[in-house]
Amino acid sequence: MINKTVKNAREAVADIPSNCMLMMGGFGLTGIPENCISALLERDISGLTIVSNNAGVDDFGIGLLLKKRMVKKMISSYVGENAEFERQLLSGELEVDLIPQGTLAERVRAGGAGIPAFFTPAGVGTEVAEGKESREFDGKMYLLESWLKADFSIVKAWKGDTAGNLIFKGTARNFNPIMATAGKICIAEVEELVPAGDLNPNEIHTPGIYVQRIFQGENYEKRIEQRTVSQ
Amino acid sequence: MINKTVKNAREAVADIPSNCMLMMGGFGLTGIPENCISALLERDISGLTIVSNNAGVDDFGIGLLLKKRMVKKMISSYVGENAEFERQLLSGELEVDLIPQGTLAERVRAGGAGIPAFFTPAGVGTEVAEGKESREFDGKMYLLESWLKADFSIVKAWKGDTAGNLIFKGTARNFNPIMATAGKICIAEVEELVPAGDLNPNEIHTPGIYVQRIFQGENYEKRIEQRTVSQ
Amino acid sequence: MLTKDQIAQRIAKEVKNGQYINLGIGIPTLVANYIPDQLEVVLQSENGLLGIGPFPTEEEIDPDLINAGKQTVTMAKGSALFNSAESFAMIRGGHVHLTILGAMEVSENGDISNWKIPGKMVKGMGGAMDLVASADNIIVAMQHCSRSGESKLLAECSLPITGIRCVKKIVTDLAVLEISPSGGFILRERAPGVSIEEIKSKTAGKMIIEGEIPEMIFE
Amino acid sequence: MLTKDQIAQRIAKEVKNGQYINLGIGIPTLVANYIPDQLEVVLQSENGLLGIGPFPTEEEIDPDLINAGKQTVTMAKGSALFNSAESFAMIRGGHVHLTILGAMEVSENGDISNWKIPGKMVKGMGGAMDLVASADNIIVAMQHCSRSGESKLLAECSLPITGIRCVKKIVTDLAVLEISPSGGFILRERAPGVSIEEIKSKTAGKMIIEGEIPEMIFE
Repeated sequence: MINKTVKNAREAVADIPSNCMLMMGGFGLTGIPENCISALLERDISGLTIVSNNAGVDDFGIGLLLKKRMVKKMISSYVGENAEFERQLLSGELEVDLIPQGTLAERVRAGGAGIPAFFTPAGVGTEVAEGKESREFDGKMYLLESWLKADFSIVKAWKGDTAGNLIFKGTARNFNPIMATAGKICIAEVEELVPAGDLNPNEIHTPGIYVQRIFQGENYEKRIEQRTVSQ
Repeated sequence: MINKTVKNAREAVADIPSNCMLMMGGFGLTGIPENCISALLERDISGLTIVSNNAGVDDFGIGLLLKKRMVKKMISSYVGENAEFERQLLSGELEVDLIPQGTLAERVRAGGAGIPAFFTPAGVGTEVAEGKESREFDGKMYLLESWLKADFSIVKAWKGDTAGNLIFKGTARNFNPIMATAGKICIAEVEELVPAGDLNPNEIHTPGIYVQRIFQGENYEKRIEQRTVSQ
Repeated sequence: MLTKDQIAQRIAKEVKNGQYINLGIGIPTLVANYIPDQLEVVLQSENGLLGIGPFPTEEEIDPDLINAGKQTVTMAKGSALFNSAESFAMIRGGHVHLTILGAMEVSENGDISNWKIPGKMVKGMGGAMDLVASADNIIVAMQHCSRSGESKLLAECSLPITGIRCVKKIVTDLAVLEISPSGGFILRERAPGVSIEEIKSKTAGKMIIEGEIPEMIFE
Repeated sequence: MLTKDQIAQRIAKEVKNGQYINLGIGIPTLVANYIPDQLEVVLQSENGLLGIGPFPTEEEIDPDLINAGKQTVTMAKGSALFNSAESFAMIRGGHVHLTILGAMEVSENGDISNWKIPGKMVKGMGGAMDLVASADNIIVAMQHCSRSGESKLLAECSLPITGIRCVKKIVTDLAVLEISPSGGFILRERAPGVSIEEIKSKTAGKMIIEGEIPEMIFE
């Protein structure tokens, strides 16, 4: 098996240039690539376009990249919970493309799957439809949406092996497996890295073919946004 | 959890009418719903349109349904290995729609996923492209293909639970998980049926939402087409 | 006038055995508390979980297990986990039967606005546009009027649209209303002590009143 | 003239470290036997396996584990299993770097025919149309001439096309040829003892001969 291991986050993100397009897995703060975000903060790059369902919070996740003015544009479905984000957006420093969450997920999947465009019902009759081709199938209207691809995709998994195979945990899976398929280079950070052959082939969520670099991350904070307990 | 259990194959296929459209999982003879095929053979129905990657062999799998003249049309990617099939095709008793395997898989996935049409590169410049819309994206040509849906989809899994969650084994997975999503009614036969809660939610290949009926099959023959061993 | 919990309680009566349901943030989340135990239903969370369980105890909390509102949750028996593309595949494909969500405005032909107020910070539509474009049955839970007293049931939505001709039923603090296929809010039930006249005066869109309009009953 | 095994052996030299490869039925399957041990490559089977291992022993045989040619196989260390939609997603998405397959005809602009002979029973294209429309590098393994002695390297394919402008290289029993981006078969190597004249006489399409044409070397 092909060995995809790199030493750490610093090595994994060392060649990410300014002004490139990145995808980052995660939903809210769950399943985000914490180690790679920290390593990116040490890099002197800017002008990034980031595809991510959310944009983190002020002092965690993608919010940290925003604070350091490394981001030119966010492509997301929901970007609340972030005062610095709002400030940059209103001042015109930051661009935002808002996309229905299912359309975002399907566009990313299409990017990895070689499907340049597809029809979806989400957004028909709304401002999302502006400028888009629409067509009726079986009496219902649909919009034509195009694939999304990135220069790099950065994902976080639970377990991984040296061949790049990944297993996610709980709802930390979210956008990670599809983004892994849509980056020219996919970087995966995992909580536990094992030798190829140690994972059950039947339980793998992301086949190693999609992953170019993998390393075992450390010190995961896994911050909780809405700590909700039963009474 | 919703209990999807039915008693056996006979009960599962009891209401499948003549002239309806069926999807059947499997690649070659691997992962085919042996029990449901046997139960269908006892039914007095005909005029079926079957979507299946292959058409079985003369005396096993879908070949048995063909022999009993229950099938009007096959939608497949590869249909060799079957003399009775060839006879019916040449005599005009049977219609066949041949579709590139990846297009077949993606059309079935689209049927389950609410995507009425998508662009794919397979078949550009070939007779598969005849009558289809084509379009260029990023300098490459693609064909517009539409979703495939069925009245019933019949799949075979390794393990399943009463909530309809399925786990497949080896390459017996193949078309089964996507076909499970594209039938109005999905019938799943499994080698081992366990109570809801006994399967690890992280290891499930087909979430129970797609499955309407499930039962534990018996006497699996699992015939091998090309028994190949190393010297 | 109904409390938020009573709105949720009334909506829970719409739930049928065997349904897969997506509950939006706010009042819709409360609906889960009122679904009768004898009904077998499964709650979907669009971030990748079928079978949302109760909120966790302090000991059970797992940061890798949240719902679409980013709240920590547990998994019910027989749950399944999946990625975001698969999640919206099951939503768009019509496998989720019922979507319950909040709204800022609903129009008499079933259009819904719930994602954007011009001039205010735009947070995004999240999964709402996919949900309303997909499920066969969409029920809105909301207050009948805005805080400033304006009706939220209109002839046409004034705010940017989330989806067109999709809402089937609305449960507010004052009434239960259905969208007529030919347009209009059909009044079905009144909140205890609320008159038809009051509902009429607070509904800006066309209201259809046919026969007796019973009061809701809460056990 | 090369044997089938020698064609496979020559093609194996085209394999690069770190590649994901799909091998078609027939001669392409034999290529696996000649890939040098020091190369780390992964073989994909379009029915849902990355990491095809050797054929099983009698004891290892598992009817639930076959390749796209329906042969029983084993899994290499670090394998992954997936469904058919995912399999062709990775093929169409360009993640499989190299496809090696057989052909009935190849044209001088890289068109390939390998799925249908008019008047004969049509078995179907299987995954071939997806494979040739997707991979960056497509190498054809075939005999230079048909059994009746007709050239299979033509100006234009006479049989129904499987894919257009996709073949990059052809290894036959007589020669290694590349498709020129501007059209034509560029002769790169001769089989041991086979003359340029013989290859020329058996190539119906335009052949391009530049400089010395070395004989292939087999260790």
